[in-house]
Amino acid sequence: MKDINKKTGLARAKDIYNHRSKRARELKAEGKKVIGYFCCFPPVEIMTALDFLPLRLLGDMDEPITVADGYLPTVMCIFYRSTFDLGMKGRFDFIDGFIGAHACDGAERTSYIWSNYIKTPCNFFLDLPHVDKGEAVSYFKGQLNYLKETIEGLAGKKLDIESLKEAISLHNKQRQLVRELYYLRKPDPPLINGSEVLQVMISIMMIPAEEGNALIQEVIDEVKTRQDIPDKKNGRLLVWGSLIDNIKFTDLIESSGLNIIIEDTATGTRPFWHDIEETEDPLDGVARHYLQEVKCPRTFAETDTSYKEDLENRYSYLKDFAKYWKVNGVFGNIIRNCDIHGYEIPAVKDYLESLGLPVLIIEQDYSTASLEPLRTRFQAFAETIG
Amino acid sequence: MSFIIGLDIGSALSKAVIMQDKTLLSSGISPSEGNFLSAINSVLQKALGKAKLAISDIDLIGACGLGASFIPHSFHKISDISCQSRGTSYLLPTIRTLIEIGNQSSRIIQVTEQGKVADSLVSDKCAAGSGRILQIVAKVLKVDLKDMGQLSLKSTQPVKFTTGCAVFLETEAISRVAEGASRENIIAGLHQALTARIAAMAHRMGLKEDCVITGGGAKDRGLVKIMGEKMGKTLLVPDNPLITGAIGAALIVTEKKG
Amino acid sequence: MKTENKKIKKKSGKTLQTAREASYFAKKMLKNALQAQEEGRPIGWSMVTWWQGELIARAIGAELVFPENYGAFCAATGGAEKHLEISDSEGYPATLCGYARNSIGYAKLLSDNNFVPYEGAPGGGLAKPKFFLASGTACDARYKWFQALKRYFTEAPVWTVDLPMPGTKEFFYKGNKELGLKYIVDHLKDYVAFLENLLGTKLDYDRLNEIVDQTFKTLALAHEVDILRRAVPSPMVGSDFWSIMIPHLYLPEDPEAYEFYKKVYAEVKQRVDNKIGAIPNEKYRLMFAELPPWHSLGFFGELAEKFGMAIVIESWNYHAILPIPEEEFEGVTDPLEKVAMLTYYKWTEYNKVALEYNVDPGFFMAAYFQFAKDYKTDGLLAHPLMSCRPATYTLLHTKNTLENKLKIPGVVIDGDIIDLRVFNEKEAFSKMEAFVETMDHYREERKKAGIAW
Amino acid sequence: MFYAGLDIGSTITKVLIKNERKVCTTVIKPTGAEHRRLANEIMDEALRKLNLTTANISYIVATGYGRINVPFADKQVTEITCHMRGINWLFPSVKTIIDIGGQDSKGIKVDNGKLVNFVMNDKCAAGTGRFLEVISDLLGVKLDDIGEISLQSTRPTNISSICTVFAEQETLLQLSKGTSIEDILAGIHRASASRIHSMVKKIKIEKDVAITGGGAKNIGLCKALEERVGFPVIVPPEPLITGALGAALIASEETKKISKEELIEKQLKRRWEAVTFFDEKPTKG
Ligand SMILES: Nc1ncnc2c1ncn2[C@@H]1O[C@H](COP(=O)(O)OP(=O)(O)O)[C@@H](O)[C@H]1O
Ligand SMILES: Nc1ncnc2c1ncn2[C@@H]1O[C@H](COP(=O)(O)OP(=O)(O)O)[C@@H](O)[C@H]1O
Ligand code: SF4
Ligand code: SF4
Ligand code: SF4
Repeated sequence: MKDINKKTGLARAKDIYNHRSKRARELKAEGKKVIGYFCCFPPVEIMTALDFLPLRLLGDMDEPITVADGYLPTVMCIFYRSTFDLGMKGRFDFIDGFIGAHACDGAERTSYIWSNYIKTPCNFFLDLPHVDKGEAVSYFKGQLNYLKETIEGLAGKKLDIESLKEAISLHNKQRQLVRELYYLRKPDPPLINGSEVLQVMISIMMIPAEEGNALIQEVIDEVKTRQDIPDKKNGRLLVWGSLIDNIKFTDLIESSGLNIIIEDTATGTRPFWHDIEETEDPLDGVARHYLQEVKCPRTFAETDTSYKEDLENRYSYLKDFAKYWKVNGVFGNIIRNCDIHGYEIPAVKDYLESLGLPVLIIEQDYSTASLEPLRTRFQAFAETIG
Repeated sequence: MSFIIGLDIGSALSKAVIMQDKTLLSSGISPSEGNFLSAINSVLQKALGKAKLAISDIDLIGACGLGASFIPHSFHKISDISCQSRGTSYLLPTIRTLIEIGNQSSRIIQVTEQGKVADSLVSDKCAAGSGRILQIVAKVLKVDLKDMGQLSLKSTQPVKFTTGCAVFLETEAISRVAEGASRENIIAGLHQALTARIAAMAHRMGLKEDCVITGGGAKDRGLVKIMGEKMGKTLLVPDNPLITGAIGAALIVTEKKG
Repeated sequence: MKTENKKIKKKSGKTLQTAREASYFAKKMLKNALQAQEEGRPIGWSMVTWWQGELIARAIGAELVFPENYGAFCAATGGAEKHLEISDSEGYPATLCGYARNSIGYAKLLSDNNFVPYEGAPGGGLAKPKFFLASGTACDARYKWFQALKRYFTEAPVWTVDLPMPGTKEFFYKGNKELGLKYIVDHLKDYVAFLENLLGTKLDYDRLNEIVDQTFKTLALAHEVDILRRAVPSPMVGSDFWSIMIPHLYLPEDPEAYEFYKKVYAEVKQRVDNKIGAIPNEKYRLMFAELPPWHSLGFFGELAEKFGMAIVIESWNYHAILPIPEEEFEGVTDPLEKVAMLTYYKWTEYNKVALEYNVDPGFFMAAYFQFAKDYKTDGLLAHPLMSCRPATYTLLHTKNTLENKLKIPGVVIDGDIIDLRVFNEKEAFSKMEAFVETMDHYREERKKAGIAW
Repeated sequence: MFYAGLDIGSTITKVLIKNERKVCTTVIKPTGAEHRRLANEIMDEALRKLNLTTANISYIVATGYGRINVPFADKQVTEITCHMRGINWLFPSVKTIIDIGGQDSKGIKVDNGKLVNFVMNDKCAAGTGRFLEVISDLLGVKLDDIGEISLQSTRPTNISSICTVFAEQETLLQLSKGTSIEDILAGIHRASASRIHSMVKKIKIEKDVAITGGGAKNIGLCKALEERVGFPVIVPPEPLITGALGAALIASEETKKISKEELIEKQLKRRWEAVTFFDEKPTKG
């Protein structure tokens, strides 16, 4: 019997993925405080700099939603209904602080309802403008200041500029490592499959940044030299849309004749693709990064150009992804009732299809119980692009 | 001392009670079988016969249910939800949540101390969460409806159904039989599938104790047990869970007109 | 004549003469736009931005139409179904906002038909936009939807006016209100530049000042009507309100709107003074939560008739803003600043109530706590919408909390603004019938708990 | 060289064997609860008809609901692709395919012989073949006849329930009211067609349109759909086998892609066993 703690790389990521709050609870027992947060917008840098463990709050596709149904209507984003359900069931009862965020309506309203029913010693609602102009950045920076003040209270100390700068470079390092990990998927077949990457991505949102960085490095080293690489499949898939946080889903996709190569989602590239610029007042860089560089369609990019140019402006990064990673198909993943991505479907399709990339859109129910019927759809798609 | 009739003319079963001064004198049940008129007559006869009364002795009729409009006497129509809650609370005054599993739909009703409705939720338009499935599967398995509960309790490894649709459940049950799954396990699997549907509704509404289960589904002990386990609550069952609606109809009409 | 009147009443549930006249304003908007198109004046498709974007656009000479309002119009006249189907076949999820799907379908038809409204389009159709005025407030659909419409009007720019939406507690952080107002003003300056650039004219600030002043005047009067409605029995009902809200929500700067509210005020006041109820036999006073089923408004008329239920007040966001204290305006001369205050104060006006009752959010929710008191209500009729998530998210939460904190029970009637299939009138009636008992029960509870009404 | 397509549907199992030039034989048998796992016997029957053995078949493609675990198939392909290929071979002009199977219905878009889009309903029995089976059972009319009978209707009833179970009860009520079977069936077909149409519309219905799958054997349903679509639709002479045909077409293509040695190795690996349907093994009774 191997000691769990001795596991390295992929095996360790798998462990952390399977026992998501284990490390947080351990650290808490050692006196570290944990802050749970919604979506990829509350800056983890500020939390890390104040010695908190930032913990991304996610749902669970394996757990039927029950308690939440008494509080949240079923027309809501199922992902946040699930997250709230877990919260009500005490899955996150160890957190010391809660940071809700105005990412989308689902996240925003759930944040309110969350703080009404799930009490934590400290909570903050982070308002995030919908547009990315200069004045919006200034306003957002102001909100970040309030966030900082609030959790300074919980920390019992002030944030000093130097530790914020350190935290920023620590997390920038993480971003760079994530990108390196993604580059390992360039060969055909990729050196690492979608489920493995997902396990790593989820893991680093559950543990301190230094530990996360070490974990990714281990994985990179392991994968570079390993023999048992994934099989070659028909399709090299770009995943776009609502987040995926369960490997049963990626397993299903990858066992239907497709390799997942890159994910433009909130648990994929979005929070990691650009580094935070190191500015004189570090909060300037932080504010700009989250408002302008996290490429989620929840942020409205102002446009007074033609439709075509607009698509080019907003989605040319997908073209770059597709080219660099040589993908030949796109899966648009829509968690049912996700408006942010739902309104984009025809536009994204227009754009990608104009590049010659076939697109499969599926609206799914964020539940592993309803995954199997999707198999035929993925297989048919693999047959189309193969 | 007036005699009151309460009727609940459901899509599967017609139920009648006769009450006098808030005491239950007699009751009767007949299958509706798509012919409401003859079901109403038959069920009236049963109840009147037991109480040794004639229809001319009756002062008031209160009725609910899908087929109430077929009643050939003058009567007062009352909403199903109110009847269920009043009738059930008459039998079991401590209840606060009522789960009714009828033939066409299931309902969750929150009941006040006075037996009035505080809130309700109905499964609608889809038979996936209704008692009808029990009948369908009983037929497939050639089992008497009455024995379903007993059989379910003996299951060791309930079958996992891959669908919620009542129609596909039937097909799947047939295949499972062919594959050699036992009746016990199929029935228990069915009960779990049904429970999952209803539990989702129940959670939307919230379960306040005491909880009671009524309607045809409540006759099925296996279903009641699995549901109780799944919802983590003790579910009470009235002695005769089918006639709660009819009792309610009689009580409400008495208050309103008596 | 008499029978005809009765027919109208059954269909709409309106009780005020002025409410029947209000449809003039809806038609006026559509007509103005079509006329503007003929004259070659710029037309914008606009969201309700709570006056933030509209007033400025109008001051610079643009004509605005409201696809949201058009959605309700199409639903009420039976023309929406066709549009919804087209939206589906364009690949938009059927779970999106019904108004959005309606206008997407219409947009597709319009662009296929060389931007001439098709034969028989409801209300003559919406004219082709020169630009879109989207909003970041309250609802993601309000900017994602217009962004999507660009597919059909490929050259028309989309502008999103944004509004800070801090949490209730955060709103009261020192300096946050000022920060928010500064953001809006700076953002509006950008918006003005955008419009000036697009339309090739300069904004006339004096004109804007006039428009803003007129708007405040109209809104203040509309608020006076809201105050009159506190009377028992209720002098007007929801069905009236959904008609009379059109001028203040969409055309507050139009002097005709002001004149109109004078008439409304007089009519309502006359009823209050003479203790005339809008419905014959008022027994229960209900608050209505969020948008009504436009296609089945007659439902409320029947509720009134059968159970004596009056809808005495409805969702906060359609109502005129509460008066802003004079002193807040001291030293404020820039009309952009006034616009910023108008919208931001509207948005946050119930934050204090939210703190008092310890409920969040302050918008969409807290107002019901104030209404319950002011309007002496017996219950909440919550109408969760199949296709409008923003208005539905907090409904259960609101209902639960009202029950807990104020002993005001709620009933949930599932429905939609556009989609006819989900609203089951029979089921709804039987629920309302049962709800009568519930309200009776809670009246007792309120008495026991010593809650006033 | 012979190629086989095996379509194990939820309701009907179809085998088609063809050579380079033509279809040699087809066998159509109910999948039936007991027969589900016996696809190998249906294969055998087809082979016997042609006096062939498995060794004569170069390549076998399995499709349909039960394709997942066919031990003797060389490849599994979804029924979506197979129906598309089959129809495309028969009617190259078709752009939209409506497939009405036993437990699901689908809309498939084709462009130049390529699958471009599809939608499917497999969650609810409304708008599937099963719905019509249930009703024909209830009315005591043979499934083969319901189409023709419904065409006799003069005043189709309105069936308002979407749910199969409720529609069944509505039918009973209509019967007791004395409504004729013709009118009821016409109403049922309309209700089905409306349901199927509103799903397929999501992928834009473009000319030409073909209806296939078992549901296409029902002339009443086809007519009702045609009415909805608004222009004439194509129905293949034997709509049940288009899936198996597509599978056989793919089989012949696949053969060309691989070497003789690989082919032989594949054939050796075929296990002539029963097919399993469910992952989880039910306990034996
Ligand atoms: N032992 C039983 N006796 C009678 N009905 C039962 C029994 N077990 C289950 N049921 C189910 O109860 C349903 C009838 O319930 P009921 O509440 O009378 O419905 P409705 O009022 O719609 O007729 C039938 O669908 C039947 O399947
Ligand atoms: N002769 C017929 N007349 C009318 N319907 C038929 C006929 N034969 C089959 N069907 C219908 O076709 C369905 C089966 O179609 P099929 O395409 O084989 O489905 P699957 O592939 O799922 O088995 C049955 O449910 C039945 O409703
Ligand atoms: S899935 Fe969509 S609606 Fe849900 S949290 Fe993500 S962006 Fe928001
Ligand atoms: S608030 Fe509701 S109705 Fe208005 S745009 Fe948003 S989703 Fe549509
Ligand atoms: S899923 Fe089944 S039970 Fe539900 S509506 Fe459809 S046919 Fe009826």
